[in-house]
Amino acid sequence: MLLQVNDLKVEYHTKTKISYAVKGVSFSMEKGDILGIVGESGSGKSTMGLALMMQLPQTAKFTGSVIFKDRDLVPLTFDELRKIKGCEISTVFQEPMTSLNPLVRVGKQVEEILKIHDKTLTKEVRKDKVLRMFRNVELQNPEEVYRKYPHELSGGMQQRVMIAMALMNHPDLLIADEPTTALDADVQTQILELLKSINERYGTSIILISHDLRVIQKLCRKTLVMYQGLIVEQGDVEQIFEHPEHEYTKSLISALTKGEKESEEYDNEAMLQVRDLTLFYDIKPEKLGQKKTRKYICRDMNFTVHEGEIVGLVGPSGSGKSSISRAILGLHKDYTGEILLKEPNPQMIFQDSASSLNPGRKIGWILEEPLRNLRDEKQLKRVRLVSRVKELLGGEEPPSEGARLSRKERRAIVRDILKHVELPEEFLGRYPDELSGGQKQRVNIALALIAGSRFVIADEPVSALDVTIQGQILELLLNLQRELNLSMLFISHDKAVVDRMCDKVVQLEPLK
Amino acid sequence: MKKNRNYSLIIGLVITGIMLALALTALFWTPYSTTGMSLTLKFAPPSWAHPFGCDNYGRDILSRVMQGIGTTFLVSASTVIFGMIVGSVIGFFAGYFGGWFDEVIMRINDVLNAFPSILLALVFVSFLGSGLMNIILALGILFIPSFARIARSEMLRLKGLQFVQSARLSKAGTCRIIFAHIMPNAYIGILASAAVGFNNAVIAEAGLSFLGLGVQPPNASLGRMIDEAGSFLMQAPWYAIFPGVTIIILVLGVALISDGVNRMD
Amino acid sequence: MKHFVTFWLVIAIVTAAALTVYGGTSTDNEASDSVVVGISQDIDSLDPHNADYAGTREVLFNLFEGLVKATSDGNIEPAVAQSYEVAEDASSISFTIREGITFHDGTPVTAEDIQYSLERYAQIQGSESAFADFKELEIAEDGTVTVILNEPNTEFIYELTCAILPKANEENINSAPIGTGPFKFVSFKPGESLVVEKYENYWKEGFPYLDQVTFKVETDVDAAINQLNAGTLDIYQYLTADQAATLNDHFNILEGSVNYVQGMFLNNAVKPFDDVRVRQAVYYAVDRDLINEFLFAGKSHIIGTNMIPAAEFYYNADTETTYTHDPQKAKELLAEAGYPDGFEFTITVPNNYAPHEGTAQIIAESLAEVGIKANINLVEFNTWYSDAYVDRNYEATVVAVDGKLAPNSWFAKNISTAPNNFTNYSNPEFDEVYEKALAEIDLDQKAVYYKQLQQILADDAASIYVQDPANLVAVNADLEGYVFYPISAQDMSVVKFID
Amino acid sequence: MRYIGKKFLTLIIALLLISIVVFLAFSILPADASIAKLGQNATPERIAALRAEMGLDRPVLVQYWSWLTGAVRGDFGTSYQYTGTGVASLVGGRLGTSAVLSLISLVMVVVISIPVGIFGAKRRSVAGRAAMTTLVHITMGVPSFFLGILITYLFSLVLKWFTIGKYVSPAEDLSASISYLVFPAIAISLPKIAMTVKFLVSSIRAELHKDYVRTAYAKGCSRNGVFYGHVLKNSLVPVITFLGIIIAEIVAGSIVVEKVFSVPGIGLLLVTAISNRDYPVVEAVVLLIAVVVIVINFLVDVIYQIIDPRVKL
Repeated sequence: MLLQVNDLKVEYHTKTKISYAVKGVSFSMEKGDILGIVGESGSGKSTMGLALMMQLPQTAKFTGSVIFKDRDLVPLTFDELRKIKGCEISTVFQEPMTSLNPLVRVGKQVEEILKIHDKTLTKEVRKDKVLRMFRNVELQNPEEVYRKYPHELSGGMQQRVMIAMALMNHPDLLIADEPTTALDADVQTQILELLKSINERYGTSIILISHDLRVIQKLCRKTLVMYQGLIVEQGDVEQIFEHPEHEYTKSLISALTKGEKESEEYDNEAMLQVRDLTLFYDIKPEKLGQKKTRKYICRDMNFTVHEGEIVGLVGPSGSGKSSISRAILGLHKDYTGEILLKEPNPQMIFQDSASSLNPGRKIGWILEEPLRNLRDEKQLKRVRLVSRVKELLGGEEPPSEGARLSRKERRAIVRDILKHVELPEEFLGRYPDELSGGQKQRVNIALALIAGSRFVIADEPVSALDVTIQGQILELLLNLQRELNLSMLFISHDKAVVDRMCDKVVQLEPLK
Repeated sequence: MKKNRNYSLIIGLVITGIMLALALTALFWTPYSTTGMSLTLKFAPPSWAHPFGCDNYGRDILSRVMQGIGTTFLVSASTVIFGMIVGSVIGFFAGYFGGWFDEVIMRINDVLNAFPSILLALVFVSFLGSGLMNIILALGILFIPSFARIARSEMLRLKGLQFVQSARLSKAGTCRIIFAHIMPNAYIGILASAAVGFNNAVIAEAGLSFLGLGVQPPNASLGRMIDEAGSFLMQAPWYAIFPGVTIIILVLGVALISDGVNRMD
Repeated sequence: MKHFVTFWLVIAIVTAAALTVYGGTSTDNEASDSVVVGISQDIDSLDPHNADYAGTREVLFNLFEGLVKATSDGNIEPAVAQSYEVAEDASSISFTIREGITFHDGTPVTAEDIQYSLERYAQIQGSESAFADFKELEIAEDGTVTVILNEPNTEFIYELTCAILPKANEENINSAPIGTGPFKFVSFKPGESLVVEKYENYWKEGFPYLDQVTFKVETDVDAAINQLNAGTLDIYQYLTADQAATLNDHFNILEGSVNYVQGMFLNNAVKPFDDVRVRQAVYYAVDRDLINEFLFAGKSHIIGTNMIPAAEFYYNADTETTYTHDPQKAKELLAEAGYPDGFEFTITVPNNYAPHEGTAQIIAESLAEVGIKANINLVEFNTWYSDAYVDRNYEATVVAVDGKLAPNSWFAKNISTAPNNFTNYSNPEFDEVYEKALAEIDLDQKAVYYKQLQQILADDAASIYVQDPANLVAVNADLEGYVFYPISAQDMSVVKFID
Repeated sequence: MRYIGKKFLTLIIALLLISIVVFLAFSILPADASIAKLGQNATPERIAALRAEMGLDRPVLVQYWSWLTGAVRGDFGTSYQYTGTGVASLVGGRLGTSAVLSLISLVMVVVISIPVGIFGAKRRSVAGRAAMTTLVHITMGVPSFFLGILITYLFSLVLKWFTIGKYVSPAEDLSASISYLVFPAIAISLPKIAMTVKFLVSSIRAELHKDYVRTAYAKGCSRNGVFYGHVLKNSLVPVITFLGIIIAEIVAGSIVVEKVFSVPGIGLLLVTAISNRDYPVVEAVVLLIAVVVIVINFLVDVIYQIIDPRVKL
């Protein structure tokens, strides 16, 4: 028995309140096992990781026992724990970019873990050990990587260095807290392959913490499912996937396997036509007189979006998806080729809901903003028509004919759009940071539709959200699209989401 | 779990409150007339009748210090406000538009920063004359670069965020974007540096008065009092100490407030 | 990380070492008798003909001498000249050159040197100055020289105190000056110090006593006081009573006077000061004794007119009591002049001499008692000079006016047509008496006229003449013989160590 | 080094701007140097003669151009006030003093604020921290000239550790000069030390929350190992840029403090030169200070680039 945890409780005491992160958890793990811990944010999985490493912040109080190699870690002092950390238990964190000291060369940082635990080794021996471990984690030309600084490496390479560092003293247990979340899809699979081979080659038992069931499915044999600080289900991965018992696990699994959308053929009028579009940007010359260097983003793009159609734009990061959408919206001017768009006022639903809403303003004010700036005739008429303002105002006064919407009208339209995105009216008085990720994305959608635009670009609308909430938002988007006959350009790096949403898919390759 | 009240803010508010109260009462009442001279009281040491003692003209130092706080408050506050408003507007537009406009503004900023502030004030005051308004103008101009730099960096930070792009999509004009969208998020940073600016203004005004260019006699300024007291250190050390300590307390109060405010959000 | 720690350890040791090495005050062991005199104003030039600051003239008095030289009691004595004789019609003065007198470089003083010096001085001073009457110098075979004037001027002898320089030393006047004075030039650091040493064969037997004198520039009085206490300065002028009181007991405080007329000068062309009753009312309201007490602990000489008491022969002492501090009479005069509840005006004060500001504040305080509100506008000397003195746009100003040996210099500014009549004072009777005084040969009658002029100024209350400020000089107790002069001069040749 | 070229260009532009600003200020000033020189007994005729001699009667631009061409050749003309003395020699003489004074102040700021900052950051107890912040806030608020007066009173008049006014220039006797300048240096640097300590403490606190600290602990590092091995170097990086700003303030501080300790430095020369409208001296001193401050900021950038590999010039 490698690890035995019984009745672990963790509470965080902050100035204002006490929060219970882990409310009594027990499980055990055999040597050589790969155990998964899956759960959404706030389920307590990260706190579990920190607790196992005995690296909880000062504000945390914890009870229960963690028996590692038949020795309870809870009562150990800081110095006793130091002997175990990095030697018998090691960790790999989620953000490789920030987990390394930016001012020290990578090789030296990895060497430090050796120096701490074994003072007898000479410099050459240590360096040789590090280079051999770099090769084990499949890092090309380890000699060069040794001398590099963290910011000179790619995300994947940094994570490999972190793994190499963790394995230097051949620990018995490796705790990996969301090791692949911050990486690209293809790099993710490589890292998971690496962890699997390490487990087989060295017999290192691994605990993998992740919010993504697919990652757990790829690597772990057993898993725990955590929800609000408790283990709601545990057992073999296949067995849990076939027939989950707990309600929450069911919803997690169902969110994954949503079916494909039966794509209809659209041959009606084209809303957006993109003809051999070449995007580039010029780099300002350093010295006077030097020629401007031009960097290309994409070449000769051709696609059309018909009215009422959802077209998917898929490709790895850096393939120019966002630049294309900014060009269509008129925010990026450096391109050749043609962009024909019928809708004069295209809108966008942003990915990072945290910064897409003005933190200094209330939701009500944010939603009213597009209406305040509405000037042009045609659109005004359409907005009044589409939102059936007359009957919303209770039918007594006719909609004002003036060049701008009156305050009462604006209020009515905002209340109406809130109903569409299923948000309660009292949210108008709140600030963005008082809302959850999903609620903020609903406000973003409302913001895009309120001005009556019939063409919307959705740039990775759900990738920052938890799985269950992703489903709800995608559902909402589909309904609104059908109801308002919107034409949409849907950008994502996640094939499953695109298949579910789009009628037609445009595949993008990064320029060599 | 004791409620960890924000001590800096409370103490800071108390001190600054007392100082403000003293300055305001000085407008219409002081224990003795601030310019009343009396031969017998020349260099009178601190006593119950004159807690801060008397100066070389037998004038009550406590009354003059109270009036001095008023002058220093008036000068420093208006200097900071002037610098903040002008500096922020320049900083916002430089940050928002970027390009050569930003380059020029930043170059001027570097130049003004390269100058020791007292030196510029000396040049301004010597040709503007050393009246109260001129001091405020001269010092105000010195505070523009620091506020401009802060406003510009706030603008650069906020300009990149997506809510600015979505504001552009909703057809908001440039000025509307700057003042209606970006401004509400930027003023916190600017206000925090206003407190630091206030302290620098207090010390700069005192420095100017010390060099004989500050506020006009007979109304008292703390810096001038210290300058005059410098020659009587042996007979009347209290003449220099009380105004000096007052400046320190005044600055301490505002500094604690700014420290408290930063710790709050 | 190791190298980081050692880096600032080393620096800490260096600073600590510097701190411990402070050592006590190493008394500089002068071999010979050497004295350090603090001067409150920069020496702006070593050229005696070009020296414009009073502070510079005080110092150069020790290096250069004219045909005649001022004495401490305000008279004239021959210097480069052995003797002199003023012609009957006062249109020329003849001099015999002193036997064996030499310049500092040992070369004898020749008639050509005298001619060169007087012509150079006349050219620099220009046609407007008091030296304009100099026409030319006649050289006779027997070595005597005669100064020919353009028109008779009984007081031109006073102008001939201008320095006599060697013709050969023209180009290094500013770097290595040569004169006939008791001390000769050693070194000069602008804005810092001028060092001079004893000239062995100075024509006056037994003088000077001291071997070396260092004139150290110390514009800040507070710093000077600290240096006096610390022993780095031996002599320092222009102390106020409060400042003098802070000195330790190793100093004698000699009481002389600055020989300036200090007061509040009124712009007679500006309302309400164009009305003599208002000026008189202000004179009654001002308490001159209070000013004297506060600033100079009563040591200044209170005056009532534009003349200094040091010029005893011409000074009219009655003017001191023309006005007494009488607020009641002041109010009556104000009511009579149409200002029953007073008026408001601004006093412009240059900030180059502390007592000016003090006087202004005390006057403002005492005027407040009779309902007159006086604001004070402290300005830099240059701004005062161009705004107040040249352009005359001011209401009142507290400043000090100096004069030369020649008595007429004290009254020239009040002649209605004078270019530098910055108070716009004009009184035909005054102009008339002034002309008579200037032309009068007989000294006693000249004195009667000058005293009459002083009474007119007092009665007219042309300005509020307050005092000839006390000049408290701190002198090292080991020294004796320091003497005051009515003009800007610090004669170090008469000072010696008490042995 | 493309960066050096670009920075040098901005240096030249900045200097030109400064010289124009100062020149304009002086051409507007009411009284000019000739009046300042002649004092009370100047006659209009003599003023005109002196103005011609000084070249003040030439049109403004011509004056500026002749001064500029002279300055480029290192000849800053002669001082109006001290006739016959070259500005270069006048300013040169005083430069040594101010340079040593500013240098000592800077060394003091660096040597004292870093250990105190570390000591402050490591204080765990709330009382310890509160004491630190209050002490820092108080010292930050002390005006340099007031501190100067206190130091003079305490150390010179009472304790007699140094004799005020007995200043020896560094050329003659460096150690005596330094032991005198230490006291004005304290007056200048004490408030700056407080500011640097506060900045360093907040910088260290910020670094402690960073991810690489968590990794270091996970590696089994000791508390000191983490602090001195990782956190300190990272937290010192922003302090260097902060010191760049402090330098301009140190030079400013020295102007006021030189008056209190009667140190014949650049600051004192400048204050008198401005009131005497001694334009060439003011222009030379102002340019000198600007050059020194800009060059130091440039050095700070270079040091920044050496310490922090992420910054590419």
